[in-house]
Amino acid sequence: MTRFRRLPQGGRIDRAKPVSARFDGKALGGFAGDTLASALLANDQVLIGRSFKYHRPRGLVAAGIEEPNGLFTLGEGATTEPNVAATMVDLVDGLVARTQNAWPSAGFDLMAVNSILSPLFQSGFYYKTFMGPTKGSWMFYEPFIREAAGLGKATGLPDPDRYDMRYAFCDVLVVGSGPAGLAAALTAGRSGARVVLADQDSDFGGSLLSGNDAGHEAWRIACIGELKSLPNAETCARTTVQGLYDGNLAVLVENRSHLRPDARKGEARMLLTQLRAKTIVMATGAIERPLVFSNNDRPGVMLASALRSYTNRFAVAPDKRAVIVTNNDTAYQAALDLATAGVAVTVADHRASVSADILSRAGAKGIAIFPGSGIFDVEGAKGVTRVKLGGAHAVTIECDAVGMAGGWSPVVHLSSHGGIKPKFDEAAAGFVPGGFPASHYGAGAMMGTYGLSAAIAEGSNAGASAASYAGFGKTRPVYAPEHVTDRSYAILPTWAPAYSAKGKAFVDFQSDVTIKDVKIAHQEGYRSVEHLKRYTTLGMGTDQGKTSNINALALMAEYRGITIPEAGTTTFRPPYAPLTMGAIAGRTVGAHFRPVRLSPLHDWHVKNGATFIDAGLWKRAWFYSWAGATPETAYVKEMELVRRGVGLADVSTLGKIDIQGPDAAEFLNRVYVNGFAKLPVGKVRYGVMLNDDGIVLDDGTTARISDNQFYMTTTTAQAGEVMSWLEYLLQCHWTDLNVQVASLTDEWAGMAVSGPKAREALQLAFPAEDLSNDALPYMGCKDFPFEGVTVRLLRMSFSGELAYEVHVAADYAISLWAHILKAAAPTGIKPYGLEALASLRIEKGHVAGLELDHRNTLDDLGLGKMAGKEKDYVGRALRFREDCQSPERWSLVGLELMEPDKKLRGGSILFAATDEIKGHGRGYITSVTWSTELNTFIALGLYKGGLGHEGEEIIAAFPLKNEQARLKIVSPHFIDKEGARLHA
Amino acid sequence: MSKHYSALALARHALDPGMPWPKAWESPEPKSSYDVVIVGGGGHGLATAYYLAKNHGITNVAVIERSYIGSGNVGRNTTLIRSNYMIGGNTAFFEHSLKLWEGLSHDLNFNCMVSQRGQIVLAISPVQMDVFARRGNIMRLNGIDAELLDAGEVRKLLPYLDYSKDARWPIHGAIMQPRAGTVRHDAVAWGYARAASALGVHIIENCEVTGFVINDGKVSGVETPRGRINAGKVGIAVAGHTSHVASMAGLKLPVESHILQAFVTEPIKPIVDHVVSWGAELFYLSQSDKGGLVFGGHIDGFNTYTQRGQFNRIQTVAECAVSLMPFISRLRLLRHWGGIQDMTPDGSPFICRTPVKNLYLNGGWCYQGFKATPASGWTYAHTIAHDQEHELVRDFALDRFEKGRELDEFGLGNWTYKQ
Amino acid sequence: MLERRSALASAKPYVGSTLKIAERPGFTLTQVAGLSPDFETKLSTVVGPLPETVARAQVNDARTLFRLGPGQFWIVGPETDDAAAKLQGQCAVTPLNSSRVRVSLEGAPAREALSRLMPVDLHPSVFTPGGVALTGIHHTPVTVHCAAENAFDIYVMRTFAVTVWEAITDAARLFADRS
Amino acid sequence: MMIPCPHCGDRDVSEFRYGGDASKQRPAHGTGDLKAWHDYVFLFENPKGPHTEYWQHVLGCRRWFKLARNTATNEIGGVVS
Repeated sequence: MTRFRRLPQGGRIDRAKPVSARFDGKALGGFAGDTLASALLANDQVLIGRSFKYHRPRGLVAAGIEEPNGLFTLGEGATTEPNVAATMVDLVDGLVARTQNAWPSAGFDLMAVNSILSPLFQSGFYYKTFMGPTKGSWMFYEPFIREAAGLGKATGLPDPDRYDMRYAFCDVLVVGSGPAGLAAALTAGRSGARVVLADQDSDFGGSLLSGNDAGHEAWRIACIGELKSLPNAETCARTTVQGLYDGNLAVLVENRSHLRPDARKGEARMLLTQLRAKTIVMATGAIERPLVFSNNDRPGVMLASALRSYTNRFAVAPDKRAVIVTNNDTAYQAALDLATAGVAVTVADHRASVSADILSRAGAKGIAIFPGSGIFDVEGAKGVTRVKLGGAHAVTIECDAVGMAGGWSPVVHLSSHGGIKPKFDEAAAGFVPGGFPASHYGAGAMMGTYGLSAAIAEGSNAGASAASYAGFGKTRPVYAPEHVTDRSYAILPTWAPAYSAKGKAFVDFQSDVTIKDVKIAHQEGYRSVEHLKRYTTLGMGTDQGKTSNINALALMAEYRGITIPEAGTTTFRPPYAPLTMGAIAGRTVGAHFRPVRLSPLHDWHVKNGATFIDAGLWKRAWFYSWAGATPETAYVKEMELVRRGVGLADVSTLGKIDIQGPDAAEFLNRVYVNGFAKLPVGKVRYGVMLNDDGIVLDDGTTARISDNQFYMTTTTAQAGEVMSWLEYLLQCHWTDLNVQVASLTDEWAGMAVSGPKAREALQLAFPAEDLSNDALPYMGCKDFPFEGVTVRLLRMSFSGELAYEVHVAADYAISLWAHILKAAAPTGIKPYGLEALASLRIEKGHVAGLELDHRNTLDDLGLGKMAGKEKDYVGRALRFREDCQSPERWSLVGLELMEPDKKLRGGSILFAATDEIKGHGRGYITSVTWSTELNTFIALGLYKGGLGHEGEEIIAAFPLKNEQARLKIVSPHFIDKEGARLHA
Repeated sequence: MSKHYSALALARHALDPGMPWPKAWESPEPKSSYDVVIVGGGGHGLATAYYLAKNHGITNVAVIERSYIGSGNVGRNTTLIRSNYMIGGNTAFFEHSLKLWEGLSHDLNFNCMVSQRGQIVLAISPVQMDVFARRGNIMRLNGIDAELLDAGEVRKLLPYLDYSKDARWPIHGAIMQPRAGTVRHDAVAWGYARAASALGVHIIENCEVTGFVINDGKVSGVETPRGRINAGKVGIAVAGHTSHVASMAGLKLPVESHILQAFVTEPIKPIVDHVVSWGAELFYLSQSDKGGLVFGGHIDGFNTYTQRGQFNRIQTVAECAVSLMPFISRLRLLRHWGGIQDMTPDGSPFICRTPVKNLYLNGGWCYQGFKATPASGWTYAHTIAHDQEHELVRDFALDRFEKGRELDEFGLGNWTYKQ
Repeated sequence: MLERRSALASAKPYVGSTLKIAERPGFTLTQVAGLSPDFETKLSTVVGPLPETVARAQVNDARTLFRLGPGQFWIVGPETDDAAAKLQGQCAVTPLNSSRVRVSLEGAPAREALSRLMPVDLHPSVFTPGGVALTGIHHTPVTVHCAAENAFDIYVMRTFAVTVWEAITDAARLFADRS
Repeated sequence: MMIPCPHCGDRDVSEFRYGGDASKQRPAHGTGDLKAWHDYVFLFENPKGPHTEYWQHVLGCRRWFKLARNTATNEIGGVVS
């Protein structure tokens, strides 16, 4: 039998443009202007899927964003997109859609057995069972529950599409382009304000798109035409305002899927706009509510407004007869329009009487009205066949469709996002915004204003007010089309089924929540709105309860014997509609996920066989191919190079800070634990900073360039933190100090020249400079010109060898680096990477990131003696807290492996030889390396009591690999304790 | 009426649809006096009341909740449970919690859907693998399950991650705790409430504590809009609002209130079978039994009591999700919400006595309140019953900052807003 | 002689018909900051009138001046600029010639491209020639200077130059279908 | 949230670094009083309502400034001198 058919004329479809899509493997025809939903209906696909829990046959309920049932999987392969509401999908050539949650098909679904077992599956059943027989039994049941739950399927394949993001600003954002929104946007636009009008629909007009009045249509066209002609107005279709955030940030998402964008051509599937609006006019309309009655979920039972929309906008109507059930006057607009389209219409009206005006207009169209009646039951397994009425007129009517008109729920989501709770309006029988902040306005149905001319007037006023608030005074109002009579609403709110049989009466179609579930929640004490939602899952579906929340709330109020406002309100959280994750992430994904930081020497490393490693945001040269193909082998060769000859390493990633001013020395003296006031010009000093809490913040070196100028280096990891910290102290607290700081991290490149032949190498590179030990002793520094560029040479050592750092303006780094390698070639100089750099410092006992982990004190790191006794420094007071001074604290030790056949691993836990190997141990290994000097694995670690145990043999346990090894506690300075090499 | 929940009870009710279920918990009028008043009907408060009754025989107890029970963070978190803690004061506590989780549904006769599906924490560098190894070794040494996975093993378990050369950070390996997993969060509040109520505890909703009755440094009751309620002892368990409530007793605490956002996608069929966390940035994701992918990241980073998150944080988290698991790009975010949580300078909580006699503090949970719920209730009940901290929470003391005994599990330093 | 090398030397060039994105090298960048109350007076003696706010650049002959905040400026001059030398000793002078890469965006879609990248109002009536925004692109700090109606100079940190270049060109390519 | 940088104007919160409660008085440099430092570093009023706090415009002029904000509403009161 036929239930729905395409009307021979009318609608906003373009019959000259046929479209062919595929649905469940078969061709699905329609026209441009159709949605997937309207095309399905036009092809008489009334049964379109199965319900979530009971697998009951379902059809479309709505024609818009609120659709609870019509969810499909779109696309194929990697472009698969589950759970898309058919009402929001433009029918375009090549569209592929499939039903979901039914097997083998929506028409014949084996899971429908759930429907028979439904008494078991009442709300919250899973909290009461699946607990036995043993404690872990849930792990047995869970896979079955998981498999049964979920809607569509995701593929697990990477999304091939791209998503774009932009920032935008405007004076007035108007959300929704119905009569109120159009009036608001145009009125605001006429003032010269920058206006953005956004609508989720593919066209502007809102409810006008579902009407059939030529006068209204002319008004709509005129408004849009004028708006589009304004240079200060931007109109965005298919653009959902998904959320409103602090500071009037509106998040708009434009869906361009209908254009079938191709990522390879640089086309984005969606565009997310972060729009900062000075003012916002919400004209978001209202959504019709279903009525709750027995079998109200049969395919073909829809919202009355949806029937009207399909008929007028898409030219798809019930084949012969429709029954409309209502508790208010607005349903008659649908009844009249259906009748006009040639559908026989019967209206069952919950109210005892209907106005004379309606009776006369309906009578003229041959519409039968049964006041004091409602639906008793609906029949038809896979689509409505017959409706039985109850109440004053208990008749049975054969029909193809049922329209439900339970009143309207204003769309108050955006005002709710801002933190203002909606309030219940008795006259509107719905929740309206509980107020607005100064820059927000509401208009039209979202305010409970349902009449056309009233909505336009309210919209125009809101547009004018918004423009004025944004600083644009003069405008001209927009007037309603002539001869508009605002029809009455006259709702008699009915929540519980008034005339219903005992079949399942659904409150939330998508989550399969029936009136009985609400009753059970009440019985069991889950009575607050949030308990009701969470216990029954009501409103938790992809439709976010747009059609169900208010009915459920009202039903609970009725059961509790309290009013709706007493029962509470409902919070709407963003996003307004399901929001594609890719659109939120935008372009900042994959390789663009986070910025990549490159040393000025990076290009050289790439060309010369470096393998890179991530260190925070940096890509650092890890090791070079000259030394080997894997880090395990290469770093040892590179270490040997430095210990025996000379190596060149890129240290440009170190934080570098220029500190100038008459109080620069005093400033450094305060931030470092050790003294800097008396550091001579031309000297470098190692320094450690604490946080206010007395814990080590960072270490580094600072050179005195002149009396009032210092050059600080920080660790790579803490560069940003230290810079901000120095600025904080200077700008917020030590405003009496005359000091300026500037970051030089990007200005200067740094290269370490290390090894016994370092001086020889540098002398070859800079033959004009006197680099003798007398001229440039250990911890000396000097600037000199070289080939027109200033070179800063600092004699200091991370490796423990005779070593220098050569700093130069980053633009010249590669040239200078290449020059050193070439000039010093006779010394055998070669580059070494991060792995060797980090290993050499372990042999020397220098602490680094793994030791400076925000947990350790100066004393823990063996640096307590550095702290000035006579001067004050940041963190001094709290450094002396009781436990910070305890001799039981874990402090820095050197560790030497005693079992040559074993390997040492970072993260091993340390125990005394006699300890039972359990618990938290006495410390752990922070950093490990093979020592080319000692020919064994060595490590740095933290150990309870520290070097007080020097010489003891202890145990390193690595239970994750079932390993244990014997170690000896030694000084962390494995090599050159007396510093002869440094001073050579 | 079936007071006991079971498959059989469910079947009986199915066959006799007229038979009503009893109320899960009773809502009596408050009495004028209780032995113990717990301020806050969240997971921790309800669990405390339950264990006071069950473990210590103290049943003359009221839990007083400002809103509906479970309205705070127990219903706003990302439902993860785990015990991968390596600092001395933390490990045993959180493992005790995990053990209690393992028997909780049975204990409460309420299915909390404790799903031990395993948590996998992905490392992005060899150095991070070492840091993870230290944690895993400590776990093993304390009888807690932990496994190191290499990159190949990770790929077998999580085939949908980005292993391409485009990935900003490669996946070097992971550490896994097989016993970690997820729990149906609301069920925890309801299950504890029902079990506590059955033991005689009064659960009083929609009743805000507006003050404490304190004489000579000793608390003897609380003020509410429904009158004064006398109490032998009073326990605060209002994480998120601890500063506000404690200030009514004259206490100033090392706590700031911050918003942590959480996210859920539309429900899909099973695809993510573990809890997955990432070492690139704080990011964690699991799939709920209902099918939604539930995930979260860092706090927004400035103190606030609004439950509205900032959009830039939402972007950050979405970027993580899509970059780590590129298939998520095509799925859709259904809801995001915020919970207000206590942030402490070292990221660790408080369960302890306070300078006010008979007034106890449970708060400062930072990111870990939910997973701590059973052990928190267990040890807090002990602390209240004995006026002496339970040995598992001896380090969760208020004076630890004064003493220099911070419990900095993640090495983030003393910043509430950077934890 | 040592050779200068741009941080973008090996970046992938952008080829577009309406939008030109290119490095604009050949400048001297000097940061100066005050250490005495008469700093701004002394500075203007050497470099001419100073920009009054952070939001506007001041062009004095071959030099463009930016105000970074109270008592702190950038002087962007030609490669031969001697401002740094002239100011030495009068205030804190920090040469930053290597620390920034200048990327220019030119053409009708330049504003639209930038709107993808920075959270600042770029409307032609708001961000007019001479306008300056200190803001962030791809999480890194940038100074954006509206040099002419549809021409912008972006000063990018050197070590982030490649990643920001890629972010800019990727954004530009992605709305190509609309331009 | 838009933060009003005193130099650059209203900017998105993502351009800023938060610096915490600015109403606390930092003990003078040189003060060795452990309790004063403990209270300054570790204790917070944490009000639900008006709050004065430090922000740094780190993706901008890098200036630190004090801002008045209501923690109950996130409403910005403005820059505090």
